[in-house]
Amino acid sequence: MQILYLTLALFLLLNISVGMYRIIRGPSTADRMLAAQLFGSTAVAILLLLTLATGNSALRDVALLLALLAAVTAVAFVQRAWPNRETDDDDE
Amino acid sequence: MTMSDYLSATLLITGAIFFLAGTLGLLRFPDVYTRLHALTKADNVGLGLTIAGVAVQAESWAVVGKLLLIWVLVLLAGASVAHLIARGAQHRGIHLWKR
Amino acid sequence: MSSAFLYTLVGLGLFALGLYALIVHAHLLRKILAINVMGSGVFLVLVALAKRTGEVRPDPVPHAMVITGIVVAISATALALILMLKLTAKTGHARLPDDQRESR
Amino acid sequence: METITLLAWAFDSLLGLGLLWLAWQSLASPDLFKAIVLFFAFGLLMALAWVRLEAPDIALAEVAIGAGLTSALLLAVLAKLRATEINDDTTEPLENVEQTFRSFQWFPTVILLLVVAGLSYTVLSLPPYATGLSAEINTNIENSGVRNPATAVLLNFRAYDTLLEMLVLLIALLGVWSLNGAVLQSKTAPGLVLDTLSRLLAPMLILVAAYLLWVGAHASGGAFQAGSILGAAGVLLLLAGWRLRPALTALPLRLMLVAGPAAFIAMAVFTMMIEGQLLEYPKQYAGILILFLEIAATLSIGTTLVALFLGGRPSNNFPSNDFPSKDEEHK
Repeated sequence: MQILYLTLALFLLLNISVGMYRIIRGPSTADRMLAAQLFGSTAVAILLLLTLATGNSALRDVALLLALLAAVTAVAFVQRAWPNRETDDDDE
Repeated sequence: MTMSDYLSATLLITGAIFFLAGTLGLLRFPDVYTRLHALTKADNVGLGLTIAGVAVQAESWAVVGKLLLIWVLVLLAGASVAHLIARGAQHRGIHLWKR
Repeated sequence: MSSAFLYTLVGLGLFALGLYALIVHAHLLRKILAINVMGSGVFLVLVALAKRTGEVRPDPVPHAMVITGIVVAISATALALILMLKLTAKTGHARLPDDQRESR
Repeated sequence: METITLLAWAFDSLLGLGLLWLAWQSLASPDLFKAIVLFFAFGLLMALAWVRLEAPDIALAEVAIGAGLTSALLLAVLAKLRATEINDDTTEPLENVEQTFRSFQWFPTVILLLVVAGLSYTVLSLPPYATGLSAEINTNIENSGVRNPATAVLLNFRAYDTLLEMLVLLIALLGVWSLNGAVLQSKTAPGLVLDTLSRLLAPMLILVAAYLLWVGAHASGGAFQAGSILGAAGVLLLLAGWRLRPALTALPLRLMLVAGPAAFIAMAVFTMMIEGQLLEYPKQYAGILILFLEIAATLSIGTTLVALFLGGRPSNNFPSNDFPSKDEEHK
């Protein structure tokens, strides 16, 4: 089971790495924020898997905290930093 | 491996597949709304399945409660943030993708 | 190579990247980000070196230092950011005024 | 067993490469917003790195600060910066930033190579096994009043460090206040969803802060983590449009800010008189005295972080507005 937990954690980390493309690429600021948000929930899953793999229950508290706080940055973005004129070049 | 190990492994692997689906959606979908849709839903289900898989292995009910709390919080935050971003995008005149 | 040394090297790399960015960028917000990356590198080196205890739990003294370091780093960052805003309000640019480079 | 080592090694390598790559991209990015989002992602990966290095205490602090506060602060400042910066031709052209960063500049590169070479040599010549102070801590931890070694170091063995750290936080805030101005106001009205979210999350954050403060005595957690979470709760409320009642921003706010340092100094004087040593607690009361200090420190750290996010002295700059004021969360 240890092997499964670590494999899945590695897989999710790979998922995050691939998702970075969207932060780099954009095109809109919302897309970047969205991708960063994905990192948050995937990191929660990785932390829970590592909790199982290492047996250190303190990691569960880290996951809980991340779940609570992942929203704060997104809220800061929506409330403050989102430019009013967004370049609408959403074509792929 | 016991019965609960198999159950847990199945749930965890299914969860990881949902995460993969979310990431694929993030990369391949054409506009911010569809990406939002793919990501928020797939990831929340993926995390829910992962949490279910972890909860099967939990040593006490208190731990199950904490895991459930984590999921509820992520659902709450994810849904709210998705709404805020979608509304903001619409407000700023980002167009919906049309074929 | 043990994971402690792997993370030590990553920490060194982060420190070097941050230092480079601190030198070449003129924009103050970038400089602040660079200092934060450098700080993360230093923290990583400290904690990675604390893990050289073998099988027993790592040395907690660097851990405690890094915990306070993270909190102090954000307060210093906040002060730096406000200073930058003040400077921008005065001069209109988020750059140090004695920056002589023509091209930037 | 072999597979597990291999997997762990692959995880660590991928994480390390991801960290370096994110830092590189963040520092080279021509778009400041992108740089900040990448820095946020960098913070998340740092939290995973702390977990891999068996430092859950630091992971908690990193998540609370990196995910909650730093990027929120950076984003708020960026918005303010865009409003004040003059966008004429002399401003740094966007395309040049990446070019500057990527193009070869011999002077910084040489310095950098020297620094890296020196540091790598030093680090790699260190002995592969070193126990540091863990042995001393293990023998003395029974007398410290807590069972979490990190908390024991912070609040007992090296409590004078923590005392000075509290003063550093206070001085940073005084610096921000002395600059006088630039309060980072909310741009848009919060709306129903954000309002509800803040109402649900803020009490949860306060509860988790209290939990970590309590649990810090024997497991991961403690005053700095709890204080950072309180700070994040306050920032969330500020972003959602909540404001302190003006009556509370004058004296009560300042009392909150100095509670931590004051408690530490009072404790230092007290222990000097009782035990003859700075911050050396009487053994049978160590646990309760540490808890008292931690509560004061948590409240002060949380309040200071929120005040830093505000970026200006609230009593001078706050017009009364329509949002109902809510005070508990800022304490």
